[in-house]
Amino acid sequence: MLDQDSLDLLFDSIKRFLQERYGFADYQRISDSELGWSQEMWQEFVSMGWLGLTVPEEDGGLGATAAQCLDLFEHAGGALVLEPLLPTLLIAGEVVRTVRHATTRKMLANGVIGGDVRMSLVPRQVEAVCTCSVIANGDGFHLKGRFPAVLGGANATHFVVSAQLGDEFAMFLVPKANTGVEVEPVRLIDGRWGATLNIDSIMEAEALLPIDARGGQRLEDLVAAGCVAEAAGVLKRALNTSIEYLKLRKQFGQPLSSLQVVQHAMAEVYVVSEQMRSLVKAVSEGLEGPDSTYLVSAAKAYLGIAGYRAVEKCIQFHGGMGITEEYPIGHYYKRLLVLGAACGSASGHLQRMAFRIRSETR
Amino acid sequence: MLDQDSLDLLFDSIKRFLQERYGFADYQRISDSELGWSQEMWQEFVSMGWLGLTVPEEDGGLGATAAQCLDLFEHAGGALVLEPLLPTLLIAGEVVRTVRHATTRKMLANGVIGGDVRMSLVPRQVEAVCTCSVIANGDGFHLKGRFPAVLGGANATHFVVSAQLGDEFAMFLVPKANTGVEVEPVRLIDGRWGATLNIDSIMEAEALLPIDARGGQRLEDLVAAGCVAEAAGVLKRALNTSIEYLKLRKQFGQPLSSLQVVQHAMAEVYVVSEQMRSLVKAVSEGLEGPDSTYLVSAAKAYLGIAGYRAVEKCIQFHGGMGITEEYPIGHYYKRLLVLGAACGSASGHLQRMAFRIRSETR
Amino acid sequence: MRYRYSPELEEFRHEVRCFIREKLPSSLARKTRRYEHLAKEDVQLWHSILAAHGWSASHWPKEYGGPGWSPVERYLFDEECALADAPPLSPFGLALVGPVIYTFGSDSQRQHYLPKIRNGQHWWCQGYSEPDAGSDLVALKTKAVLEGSEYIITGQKTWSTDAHLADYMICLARTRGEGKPQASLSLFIIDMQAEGVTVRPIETIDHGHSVNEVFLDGVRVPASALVGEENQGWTYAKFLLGNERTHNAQVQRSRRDWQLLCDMLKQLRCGAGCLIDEPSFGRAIAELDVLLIALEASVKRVLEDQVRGREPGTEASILKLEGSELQQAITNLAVRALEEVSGPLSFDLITEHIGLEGPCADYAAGVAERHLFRRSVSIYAGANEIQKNIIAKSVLGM
Amino acid sequence: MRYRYSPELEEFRHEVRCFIREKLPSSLARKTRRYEHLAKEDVQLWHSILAAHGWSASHWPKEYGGPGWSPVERYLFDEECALADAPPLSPFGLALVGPVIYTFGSDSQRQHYLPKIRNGQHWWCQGYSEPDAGSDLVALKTKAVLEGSEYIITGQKTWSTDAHLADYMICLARTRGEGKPQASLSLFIIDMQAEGVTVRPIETIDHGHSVNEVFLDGVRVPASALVGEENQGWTYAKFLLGNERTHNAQVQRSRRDWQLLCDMLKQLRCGAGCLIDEPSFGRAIAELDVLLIALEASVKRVLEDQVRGREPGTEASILKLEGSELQQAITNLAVRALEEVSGPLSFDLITEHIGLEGPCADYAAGVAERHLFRRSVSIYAGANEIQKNIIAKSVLGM
Repeated sequence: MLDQDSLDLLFDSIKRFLQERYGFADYQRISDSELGWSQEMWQEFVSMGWLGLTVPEEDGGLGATAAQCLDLFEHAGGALVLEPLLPTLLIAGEVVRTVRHATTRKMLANGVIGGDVRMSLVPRQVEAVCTCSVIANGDGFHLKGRFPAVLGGANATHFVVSAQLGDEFAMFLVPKANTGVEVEPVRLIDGRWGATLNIDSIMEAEALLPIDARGGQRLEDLVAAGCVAEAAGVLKRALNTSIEYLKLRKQFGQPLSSLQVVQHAMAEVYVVSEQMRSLVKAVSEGLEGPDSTYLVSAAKAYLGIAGYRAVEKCIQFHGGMGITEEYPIGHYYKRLLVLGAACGSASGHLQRMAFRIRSETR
Repeated sequence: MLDQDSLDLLFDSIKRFLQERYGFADYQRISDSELGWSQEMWQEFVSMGWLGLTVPEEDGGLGATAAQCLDLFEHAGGALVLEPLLPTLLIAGEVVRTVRHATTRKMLANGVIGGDVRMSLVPRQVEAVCTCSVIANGDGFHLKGRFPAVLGGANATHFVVSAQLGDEFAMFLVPKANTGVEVEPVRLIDGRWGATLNIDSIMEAEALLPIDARGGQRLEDLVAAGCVAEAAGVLKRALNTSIEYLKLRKQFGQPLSSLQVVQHAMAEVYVVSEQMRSLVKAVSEGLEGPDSTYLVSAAKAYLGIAGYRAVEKCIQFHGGMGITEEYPIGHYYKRLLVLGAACGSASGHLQRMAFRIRSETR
Repeated sequence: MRYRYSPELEEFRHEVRCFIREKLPSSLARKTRRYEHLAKEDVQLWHSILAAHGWSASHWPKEYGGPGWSPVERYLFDEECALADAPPLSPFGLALVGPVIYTFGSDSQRQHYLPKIRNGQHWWCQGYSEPDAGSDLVALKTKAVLEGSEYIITGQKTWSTDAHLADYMICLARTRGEGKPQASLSLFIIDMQAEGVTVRPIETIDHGHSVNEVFLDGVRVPASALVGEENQGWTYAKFLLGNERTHNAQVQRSRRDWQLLCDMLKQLRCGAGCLIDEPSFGRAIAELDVLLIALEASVKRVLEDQVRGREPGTEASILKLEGSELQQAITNLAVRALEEVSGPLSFDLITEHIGLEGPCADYAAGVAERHLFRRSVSIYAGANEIQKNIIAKSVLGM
Repeated sequence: MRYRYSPELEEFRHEVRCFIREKLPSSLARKTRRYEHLAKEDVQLWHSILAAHGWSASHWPKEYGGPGWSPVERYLFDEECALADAPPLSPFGLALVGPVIYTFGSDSQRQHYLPKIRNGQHWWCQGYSEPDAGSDLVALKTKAVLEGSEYIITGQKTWSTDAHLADYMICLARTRGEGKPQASLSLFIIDMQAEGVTVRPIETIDHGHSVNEVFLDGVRVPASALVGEENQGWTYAKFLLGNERTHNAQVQRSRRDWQLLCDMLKQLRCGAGCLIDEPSFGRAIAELDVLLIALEASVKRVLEDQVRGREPGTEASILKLEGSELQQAITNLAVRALEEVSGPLSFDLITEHIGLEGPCADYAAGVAERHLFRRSVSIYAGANEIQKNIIAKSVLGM
């Protein structure tokens, strides 16, 4: 496993790279391109070794834990990175680790490291409209289901899907190339491409991953943690952008930043932004602990309870500029909304927490 | 029925009387007295004819509708009147009207007008902890139940109690003097005396009032409307008191009222206070209409959603003074909390509203 | 629940309702629910239907071609339009320019402009805000210089809704270099086809285009384009903004949004039941109704005052504040509901995928745009902070 | 859920927990849960138990008789005290005066005062705020005039918690009439028995008595009562307030309140189930946990910074802000629950009537007092508005 110092060095370089090469103008250019993300940029990420971060060392990766990578997502969120780092980088390591067949594993690991394998996790939360069924089919399985707005769905090469197999939880790695896998790209409001996924496909036996319900939950927790880390980065940048703007912008002869209500509102945004960062730190420390799911739910819920409102304040004090596409603040808001909804909204997480609170010994 | 002009004249005189005779110092003096309300003051109310307001004209009252009297409660709430106007004045008229036995009715009406009969309504909302049962007992009934914190309970002479009699809704007028009626006085946080009521009593046949479930609901609506009207008065005075204070009080050489955050907070309080007054007006106009219960629920819920928070802001900007007993603002807060909880809290009313929304034709 | 009015008013409401039911094309209602930025022809179609019936300029007095309705009748008319998902007419000519012209304009302006505003032939936009003067009109820089019989207007306007569709702009410009701004601004009518007028679209975060920058580069207008007196523009503009603010409560449209959202929650499946059975949503929708009822009650109070001849003062600030926050609160809940059921928002929600049908499916399809664009309602027409300043200063004397 | 610490720290926590379990009288725990204003003897009893074990001055360095704990150990100690409903010790001597004296005081002051603060013999109060100087210490009017070997102190202090119980006051007074206030205030130790000291109780809206006005009428103190240097009082006071602010997050006490509230919701019957099954309460208690977890995470971050030698700066403002709002949010929900079940609040709730038993019944009995008195937590120790000013100015550079 990579030691923390080497990781810190890597993250510093990532931060610098994004600062220099992924400014708001770069983001806008990439977002306006037909593809909606940049394959050149993706190749740069690959060549700098980002994609192999969580792949086990024996498979040629850097063997970092997902928790160690959350810092990267703070930077990526702040830079509004459009390339599909989010699902792959956090879950690829765990998925590769479970693959039994050596050749498959090697191919998968190399694919991830080289940027050609991109994974997307279909979260279980969206139960209301997902009807996923699976039955044994000879040696393999017949999987059927539809899933709306899957994060990273449009540019994924593999989908990690959970389903109920008889009484058992089961998790499948479904290659996009499989017959009967239909991907309907959906552009999310933050400019990233998700997909509505339609699966009606026969799969080989080895598509079934040896991952139990807890392991499945863990994968979801990891992606949710990534969303929370990105959100912390977004909040910080939204705050900084707003402060800069408010110091420049004058009304009635005074910079807006000199108005007390503006100052107090920004102080409130600062508090939310700092608390979000504290939560990311807590999540990163607790991700291997017994309460990780609850902790991730709390962080995700905080994003919905306090995070949205914070950026709404930033927009408000931008005045008309706040709702224009040419200013960054609206883009931070849209990114935050997507991050808040991916892997379970605040409502859903609060409900899960309430359930757990209720069921604890009275 | 009294015409509106005469009523307006009466309400003007009430307003003036309270301004002159029921200032904050008077309130404090009465509140600190052993009884907690002033019998002398009560006699003045009686002699000015307030208590007969809703008693039918044929019974010697003024025959005003409860809706017409809401203005009075705005004034009484603003003055923090401690005497038990609230339940009696609004429901006495309706109750008297239903009494069949002529002598009883005459005694009751005269008692109300003369201030010797004071009624208290036991609301059905507090279902969780009220267990009220009634069975026929010869010609009469055997009523059993316990009810916590009944508004005006300690100084009432009669209790209006609803119960399930077999499959039917039933409403009883229970004299305090009945054997088996136990009144445990409870001083509410606003200084008024409520009571925990324990009833295990055999009642005569005529204790059963000819009031059906709708009529019972209506009585509760009336008392709730009175609470809302009082609350509007409280909010208005809380705002005015705060503005006065903030204009006088200096910090860093400036009156607090010159700070923008203080101004905005008070503007928000003003909005709530005005909206509350609009709601009282709407309730008063809608009290005879088909949606009266829903409307009263909305007004009561608004009090909990927005009213509490508004006075909390007033306290906050009073600084330390806000939490002292010698300043009025804390008293307005306590009064508001009691009004918010009496006849159903915001939570309960929202739940009722949600139920109705859900059940409306889809 | 809804408020009951007198039998005469309920009769009036019924008449309006029947008219709309008969005349409003369902395709227009559908687009309105979807929150599409409607094409000019769409709006004009509905405008001409109303105009043919004498109902387009619903709040104008009879002498200028309005129906001569009372404030309550106007309110009920607007409510019926909202409940039927009729597209809102372009407000600038009808609600802002018309009243200014019939109140302060010349006879020839009245004769020339009012009929064409009324029948929808002319579209208008407003030219108040400038890049450095948003809520702060005093800092306006656009200049109008009299040269012979013409004014030459130079400057830059922004946030001009519908400028790309408009025939005329009502433009606030500086006619005196010094002195109090309150006595140095004038109001002009500018033909959008005039030389020197350039419109640059501003894309908003909902990917829509409704607002614009307008560059005025030495635009020449005849002296007759001046509205009212020179240097009195500030007074007129305040008059306009006052009108705008009452209108901006948008309480009837919010009531309709609430209904559609309610239906959406009743259709969206969640576990065994649907979202509205999930009590956190049940409570939330009830809470929105509480706020709506309170706002409706406040609007009604203002209307009754108007009937008694009292023009709304600071109440308008209350309505603008609460009205805009309510609009945002409604879309917040709609977003929460969609997030719960279908995950991250997109601009191309396929409503069948989440089991929606009927009017609320149209509503759901436009929730993302609506939510994002609605961030503007607390900003435009005097930001909410400005409204609070007004209340604190002019009502509370702070 | 709770955070996990290293095995050594969990071992430490265990030791503290066992100690408290063994030594804390249950009657004291009960009174603490009920939010009674504890009698001085009650607090002193617990103080002396801790002192006998060397744990009373939990954050003092070893050389002055503290246990020499790390910031995280102190945090865990406080947490265990809170979770066991141990009465909070009077903070003025321990948390404020002690550190000032061992940091800025003379040797003889250290020798004289520190041991008696530590063992609970001396109680202290603070004399900072004045009727016209609350959050604004710069406007202080109390004067100290040197006359021979004595200072004569005259003025009026207010909001002095425990002044009616205290042996000494740490008092901020003006020693220089002109010049910047930052260089004209000094810090004095006043014997509360001295002639000229009058304490007037201030009753608070919970009908409690903990704060006081203190009149200082020509009180004579020896020159040795001056702490540190003359005219440096402002620096020392800021140091004290900094300490106070970290402490004021009160996150461990809030965690305990949350637990008790949770139990209360599990016991209070509502329809067929109990309140916590009513999803609006379920959601609300989960939401409070979210805010608690966020605050705990922020406190932990500060603690870890402290371990690395970074003293908390503006983070303290975050903790104070969020901590105080959370305390209020918790009692808000408790009030909502009691309102739902038993109607209007009284100060004498009979908890058996609503079916409560055990620790949470004690908690419920004190909810009215707690809720009302808690209005003060966003006011004292630098009102929340002041904290926001600090953040805006010193962090955000606005």
